[in-house]
Amino acid sequence: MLNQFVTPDLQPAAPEIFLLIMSCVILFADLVVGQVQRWMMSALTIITLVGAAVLTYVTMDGQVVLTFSNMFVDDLLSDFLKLVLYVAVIAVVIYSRSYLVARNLEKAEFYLLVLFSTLGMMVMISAAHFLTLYLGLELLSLSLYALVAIDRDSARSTEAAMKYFVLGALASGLLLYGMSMVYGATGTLEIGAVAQAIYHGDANKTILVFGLVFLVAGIAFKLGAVPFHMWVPDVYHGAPTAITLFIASAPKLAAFAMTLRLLVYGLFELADQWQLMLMMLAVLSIALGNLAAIAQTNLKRMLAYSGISHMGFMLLAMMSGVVGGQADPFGTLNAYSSALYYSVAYVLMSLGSFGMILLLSRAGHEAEMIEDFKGLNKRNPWFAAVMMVLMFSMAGIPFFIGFFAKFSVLLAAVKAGYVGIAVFAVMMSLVGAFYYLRVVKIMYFDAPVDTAPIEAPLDMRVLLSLNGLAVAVFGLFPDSIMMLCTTTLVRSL
Amino acid sequence: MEFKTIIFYVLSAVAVLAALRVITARNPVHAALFLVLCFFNISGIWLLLQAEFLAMALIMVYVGAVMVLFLFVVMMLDINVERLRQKFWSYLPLGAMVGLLMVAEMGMVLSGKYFGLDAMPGQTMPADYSNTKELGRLLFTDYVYPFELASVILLVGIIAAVMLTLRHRKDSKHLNPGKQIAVKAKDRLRIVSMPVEKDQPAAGQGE
Amino acid sequence: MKSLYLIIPLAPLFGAIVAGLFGKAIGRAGAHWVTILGVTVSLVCSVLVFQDVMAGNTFNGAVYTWLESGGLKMEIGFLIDQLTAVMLIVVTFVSLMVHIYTIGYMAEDPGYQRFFAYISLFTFSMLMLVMSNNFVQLFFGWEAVGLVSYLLIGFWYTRPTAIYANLKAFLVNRVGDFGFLLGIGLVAAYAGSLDYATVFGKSKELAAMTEAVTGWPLITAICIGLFIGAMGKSAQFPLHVWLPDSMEGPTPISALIHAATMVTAGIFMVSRMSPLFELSEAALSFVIVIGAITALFMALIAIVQTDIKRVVAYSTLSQLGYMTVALGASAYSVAIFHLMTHAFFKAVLFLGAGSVIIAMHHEQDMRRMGGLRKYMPITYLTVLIGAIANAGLPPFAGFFSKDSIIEAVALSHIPGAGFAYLAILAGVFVGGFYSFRLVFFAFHGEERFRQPAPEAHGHAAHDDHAAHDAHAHDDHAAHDDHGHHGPVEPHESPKVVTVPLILLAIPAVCAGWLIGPMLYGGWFGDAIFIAPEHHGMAHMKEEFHGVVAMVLHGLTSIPFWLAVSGAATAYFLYIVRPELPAVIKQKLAFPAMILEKKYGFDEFNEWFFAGGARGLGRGLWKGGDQTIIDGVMVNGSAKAVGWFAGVVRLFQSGHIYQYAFSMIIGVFVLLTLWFNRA
Amino acid sequence: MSTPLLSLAIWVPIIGALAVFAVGSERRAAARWLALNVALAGLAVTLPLLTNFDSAFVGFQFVEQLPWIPRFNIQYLLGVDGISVLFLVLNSFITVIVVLAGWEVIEEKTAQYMGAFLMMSGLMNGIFASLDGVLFYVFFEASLIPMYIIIGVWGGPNRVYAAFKFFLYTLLGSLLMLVSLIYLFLESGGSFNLIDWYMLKLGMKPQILLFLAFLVAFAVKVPMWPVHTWLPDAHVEAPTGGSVVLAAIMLKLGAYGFLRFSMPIAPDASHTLAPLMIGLSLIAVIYIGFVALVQADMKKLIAYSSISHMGFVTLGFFIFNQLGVEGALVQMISHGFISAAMFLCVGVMYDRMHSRMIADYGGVVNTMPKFAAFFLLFSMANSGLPATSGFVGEFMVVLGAIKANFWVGFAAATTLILGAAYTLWMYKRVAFGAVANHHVKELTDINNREFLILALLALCVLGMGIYPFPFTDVMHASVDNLLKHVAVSKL
Amino acid sequence: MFGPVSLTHYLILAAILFAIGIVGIFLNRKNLIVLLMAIELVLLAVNLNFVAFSHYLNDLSGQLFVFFILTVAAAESGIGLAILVVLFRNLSSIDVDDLDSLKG
Repeated sequence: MLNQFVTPDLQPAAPEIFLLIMSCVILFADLVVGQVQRWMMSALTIITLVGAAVLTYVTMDGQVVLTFSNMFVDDLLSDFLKLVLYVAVIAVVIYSRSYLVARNLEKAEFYLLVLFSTLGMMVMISAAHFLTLYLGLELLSLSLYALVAIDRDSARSTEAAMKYFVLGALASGLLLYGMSMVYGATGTLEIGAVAQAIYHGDANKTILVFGLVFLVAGIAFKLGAVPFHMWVPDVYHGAPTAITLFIASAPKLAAFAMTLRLLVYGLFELADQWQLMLMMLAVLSIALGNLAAIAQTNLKRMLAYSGISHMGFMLLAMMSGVVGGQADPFGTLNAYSSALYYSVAYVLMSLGSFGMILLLSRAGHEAEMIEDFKGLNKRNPWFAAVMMVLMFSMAGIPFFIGFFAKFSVLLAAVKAGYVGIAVFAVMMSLVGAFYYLRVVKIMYFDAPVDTAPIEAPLDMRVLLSLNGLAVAVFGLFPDSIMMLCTTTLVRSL
Repeated sequence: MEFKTIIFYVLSAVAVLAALRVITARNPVHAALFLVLCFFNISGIWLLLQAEFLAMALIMVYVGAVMVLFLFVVMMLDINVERLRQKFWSYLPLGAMVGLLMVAEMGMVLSGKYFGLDAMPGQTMPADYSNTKELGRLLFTDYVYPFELASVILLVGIIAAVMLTLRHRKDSKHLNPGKQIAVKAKDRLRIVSMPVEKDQPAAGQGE
Repeated sequence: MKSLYLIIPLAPLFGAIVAGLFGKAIGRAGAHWVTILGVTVSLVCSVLVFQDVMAGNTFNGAVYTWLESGGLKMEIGFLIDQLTAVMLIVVTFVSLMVHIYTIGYMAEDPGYQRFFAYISLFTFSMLMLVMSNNFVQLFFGWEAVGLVSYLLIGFWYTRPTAIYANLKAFLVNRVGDFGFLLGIGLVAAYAGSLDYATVFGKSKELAAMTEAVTGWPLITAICIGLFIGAMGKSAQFPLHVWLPDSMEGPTPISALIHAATMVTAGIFMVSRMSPLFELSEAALSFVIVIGAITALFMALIAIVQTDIKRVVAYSTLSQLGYMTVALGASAYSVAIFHLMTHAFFKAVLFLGAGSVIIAMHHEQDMRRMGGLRKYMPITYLTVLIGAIANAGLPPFAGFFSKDSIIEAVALSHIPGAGFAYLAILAGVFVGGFYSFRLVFFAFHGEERFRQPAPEAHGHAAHDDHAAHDAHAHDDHAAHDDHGHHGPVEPHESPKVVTVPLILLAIPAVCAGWLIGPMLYGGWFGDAIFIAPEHHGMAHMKEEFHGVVAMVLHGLTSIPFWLAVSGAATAYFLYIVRPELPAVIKQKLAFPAMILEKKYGFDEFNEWFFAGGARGLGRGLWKGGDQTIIDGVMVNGSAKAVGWFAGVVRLFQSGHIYQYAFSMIIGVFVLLTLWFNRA
Repeated sequence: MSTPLLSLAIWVPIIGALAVFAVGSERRAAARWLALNVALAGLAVTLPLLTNFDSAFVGFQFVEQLPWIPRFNIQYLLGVDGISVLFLVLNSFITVIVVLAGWEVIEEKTAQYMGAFLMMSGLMNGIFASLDGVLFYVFFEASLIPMYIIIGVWGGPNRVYAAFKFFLYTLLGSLLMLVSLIYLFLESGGSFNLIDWYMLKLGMKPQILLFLAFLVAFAVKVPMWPVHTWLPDAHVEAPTGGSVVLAAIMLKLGAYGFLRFSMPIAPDASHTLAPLMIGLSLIAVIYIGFVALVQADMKKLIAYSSISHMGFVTLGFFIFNQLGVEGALVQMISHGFISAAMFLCVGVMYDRMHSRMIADYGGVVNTMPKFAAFFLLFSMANSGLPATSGFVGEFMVVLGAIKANFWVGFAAATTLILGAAYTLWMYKRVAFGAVANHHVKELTDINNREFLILALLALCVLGMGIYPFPFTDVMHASVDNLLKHVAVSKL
Repeated sequence: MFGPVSLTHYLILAAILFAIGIVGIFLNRKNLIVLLMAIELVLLAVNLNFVAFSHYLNDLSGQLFVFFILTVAAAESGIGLAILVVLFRNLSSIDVDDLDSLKG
């Protein structure tokens, strides 16, 4: 019996393994280093991530490799997403440090939890099995719950953590219920096998669709799509900004991967069903996200709502993959690669925007109100320009990356025949433009109230500048990433 | 009605009632205890389904560890029980309606003959079949990856819980593991070289 | 020869540019020398051209292509024929006289150089207008003279009345130009060209067409459109309202622009367009009726005016009416002839009036004059000549032209000719009356200038209009003076004023003697086309037996006696019984008031057009733009979005159970929808 | 490959703008001298476009083609024809003027001010030179950003409202255009090339929808009634330079879009909806004319007059004859000079008195004679006096309109009266009369810099009025080709 | 209905528990701990589903899944209770209604 077992191929999971080992190293290092030399923690974290990136890059061969009894998949998509993920997490670590130090929150646990949640996301990205997907998700979520509450003396943070926790647990319950139904209908938990089973018609459609509803609910929660979005503003708002930065960026990649793995890899045969569900979610998200954002005075909350609408756009692409039950090579591929591109673009913009809040924050001052950006142009023209670029990019104004993200999504939607929805979406993004413009207005048109000089470590300044530049440069030359997204998907689907 | 059916219905009825009490109990301690009751019954149902190991695990892990943790917390926090019941009844109709509707809808789907599994009366395993052994075998072979992940999740749980709740009180006595590890022999142990022979002191001084 | 043609308009333009842009550098003398030189060159060339044309050398050619589009080639070019040649002489001669006169008149004005620049610019514009061989250039000249007129009326820009008058003049002219442009547009649309020769060549075809959309006979539409332009420029009823107000400009301007040249542009234009007008009976009727109304009713207003310049102004209106009537009667050459004679005698009258005004220290009210004859004999004499000519008494210039008009109208058979005939006959009487009223009132009788101000000074409007003419630099002082003029001692004007007066008086007497060659000698050659069925002119030619015969015949005709009786009435009322006018005015209060109110046109325009436009604008702005578009549509939708955002926010109550509920409802709705689908 | 003139025209100002930003506002003199040099360089690189332009050639010239986003077959495709070439030069010229106009006046954030204008200049050149739908769109929208900043930062008291209104209004239009572009891309089998789109057969319904979507985009930009209300606000609040660029160039973008997109892509819809377009244009001419009459704020008045004049442009396009279209184009260029000059004139007064209200002025001619002369010239040009450029376009359009339909021409010609009425009435109240108050009394006449700017524009206005032939000569072949194309049904 | 116990019975029992858990979450307005317990109920229902399917499909992976869910749920409870304790320290209350400082 046992002799049938073959030791799994560990190589595809090398980055995960490396990350885990390094996490343990950091855990121990914390004991040794103590309070004094915390910078080593962040350095080690970055080294870990860079190492993982190197490993990922080195092992990237474009082949679809399954290992761990078909529970783990290593394909180009996972490698690409992981690489973006590392970049995002590195940025998070660098942006957060001074903020955390100023608030005495820079504990080793922060880095550990960030690394563990990164691991969770990597697991999700590489999941080929419902179980690994679930475990990855939980690893991510549990770390995030704890991170949100990291400022344990802040009522706001703990409240946010509690809300996130309760709702997150409910969402996993929903997701699990959906998985159980799919399991019941197909008799397997392997995503590939599920797809096969449905393809061969072994499974009952009714039960599948029944389960699908719960799966979509779980996915929507993670993405923060209406009406499963309620946690987003409160958590973004309540969490310390450094944590918000993290929650708002990297997990979107994992959520995208989850969506893709579950719906496209597993339940592609049901695309006509879940596309309609996603359509509802997308339309609601775009509308509500943009409308609610207008009324916000807190920048974090505003960005949260804007994130909801962005996820709506991402879903818009996801729902455009299949027309009339037929997968059209160009359209389908374009839709999913647009969604991928949109996610990547969003992560880039989100990092920058929250990074700006961190940049302006200092001990005893959270620069999270829109008002806090007053007259930034006077205080620091360069970062005002960076923030402006980010805001216009989010609003989807060219020449920034956000425009091409929106463009490709709209193209996918129109291609799928959803002209009406595309028009609706652009009208709503007009509403959206209003609140982004308001931020620019505050920075440029108003006189500064807070005239304290901006103190931020050099690495953060440089990285934030690069972040802004990337948003602009990838807007001028969007093709590289677009092509990457497409190639990735071609080789992975 | 065969015996198994009767057992099922009894267990189910108690489980459902206990579950209802969990969410309606006035006192959180009672709620926790009802939850324990519910778990026990479900554990019984799992035995009907020949999942012996899980049934045991549910009792041990959940009832033994998790629910006790709940009880600890409930008792630890000084909660005003009376206040907790206000306005409960006004929301009940809505909650009950949504709940019933949901059950009805789910029931309609689930009671349909969609699965095609009802034809199979469930697998009856041979008497020497060990559910635990089978699970164990799979767990450490095919499921080694999730197994490792579970361990990481538990690690996260530990780290998180410690991070959130551990407070260093000034007057508390605690050990610093870092210091402990960093201890070097020469810090603790002073080797004093002592001459084997010692000079003869003046007589009578050592007394 | 072409370069000669070019020199004619460009010489004054050069003068204008030099005086205008470098006025400070060249000084006052420099300014008047350079402009006078320019106009003189122009005059000399005009004379040369005139001789050349008389020798039969007409010219029609382009200078450069201005624009080409949609198959329409628009060129700047010259058409030099008899009509042009006559106009050239008139324009350059009068202009030169005015230039010279200005040296004296404006001697103390700070805007001296500017003034010369303007009048030279005007000369240039007018020359471009008359020399044009196409509609575009015509329109250019047309508007350019309007512009200069605008500038000159508002020359004393600090005076509220002046800048009111110039705006009014421009806008009323624009109303005319509106029609003019439509006429040109129709020509371009249907003839496919804007070149006179081409268009006239197609006139027969045009006459057969109807306008595609409106169904109007095309040629009539074109002609009426063009004539509306002429109505604006030549101040025909009801677009005449600007001309009296334009007397706010310095007197030389009134003489040059508002009597002799610019206002006759319309007359010239219609004559130029005779090949078109001749083909439309309806248009001619329209022309003759409008002309007749103007001729009579404007003359009536002149009776009650007391401002010396305004009398002349209304007289001008009336005379323009005569010219128009002549046009309507297909007597184009007569109209041009009258235009020419009128240019001379009206210039005399205006400059004479100006001379009086100088002498009176800028008093224009005739009630404060009287008995000036002995103080300023030269002026008196020239004004008298002008008045006689104006009244149309033989053998002065006005007689020949006016008589010919009456004759032509009598012979015309188009609808409206009968009315026109009666109107202009009545006009002759009135003309005689007001011309001599002016002479008697100002130069004869009691010397009223030593008396204190009469009651009329209380009339605000008149005060404003009559206010201090020249010496704007001393504006405030003049204001203070006003109404407290001390006794003035009138004296004859200097030579620069009197010499042009004399020079102009000569043609005012003798220009009429050219009637033979001009009207009946085939002077105009092909420049004027008369349809064979309009045989009035041909008939008159048969009747014409030389100047002397005409004068003798004139003495026996009705118009002569009407004019004489008009003069006699004036003599009676202002010399014999000077107290009578007041009595009559009291007796006939209502008609007098109508006349003094000038039929209420100004009030009506101010109320209806100006007020209406402002009201409409305000309504559209406040109601349309601000309330409906901005208020409801733009800000309204913004508000709606904002309100909606507020509502959406309420859902985010902060309570976990509500959040959970929203999730459950989401699942529930999806479940239900898909349950029903399945 | 020969010199990429069009690329230079686009990128020289943009890169120059970045350099100006880099210089920073602390070094004010350096920033503005650099800006001037960049602007001049920008103008210099557009001049060869004119001299090397082959006006007999039908089609696009100076074409540059590079793949940009191969993923969607989006190209960096530039080219100009007789319709667009003049606008590049005009734009670059106006940029020089604007830089000069802001020379001393802008005391705060000078480098940003100059840089923003240079940036916009490059972007707008991009719009006129783009032959790829997405490239066009990208430039079209990106140009909103600097303008938003310009209005918002250097604008008047109500600048925030104006800037938002400007941005959102125009964004509203362009977003619908984006959907249309995508639709066309898909219909044409994967091309964003305009020329491919011209050849594309389309049914009536799609054509109508496309036309309407483009209409919203371009109508807002033109602006046509009833989506015009952003313009007066934007103009009033914008700094002088902003108003100048807005009026002189930005408004032209919309009108240009009609020629580049709406008409050739949806010719049948254009014909079907021409009455609508003509109706809206005439409303703009007449309605707005009346509204302009009662404005108390000079800038608002000129803004309304711009709307009215742009009404002429759209009118000219949709009467579908050469006179109309060329007249409209001439009108666009001429309006570029005149509106720029008018706003500069107001700016000159505003710099001295800090008021734009007509009522605060009176008798300016007494204290500022040179200025008043220029102002009068431009006022006259604004009311369409012959021998100024303002006349040429109006004349051609009216002729064209009468050719198409007498009543349309009739209605259009009312501008002759209305235009003169509101412009000259304003002039009368501002410039003429006795010195109204002690502020006016203390006014100083224009300095050499202002004189230079106004004189340059005056030369343009007069030159174009006296000899417009070269302007139309450039257009003939292209306009002719366009009209021929539009005459052929795509159904 | 009262026939031999079939898959459906188990599933419906699970559905009832699931619904009770969910209703418990939004019905409970006062006590956060009960909320956590309701979540346990939901997970229990899911587990029941898996076990039942596993039994009827004769496939152990369902049971293994339950095994992991139990593990995760334990960790989750630990973190949840930790957060609860921290929250109580900050607010001196675990009243659900008091958790409303973040809204809008």
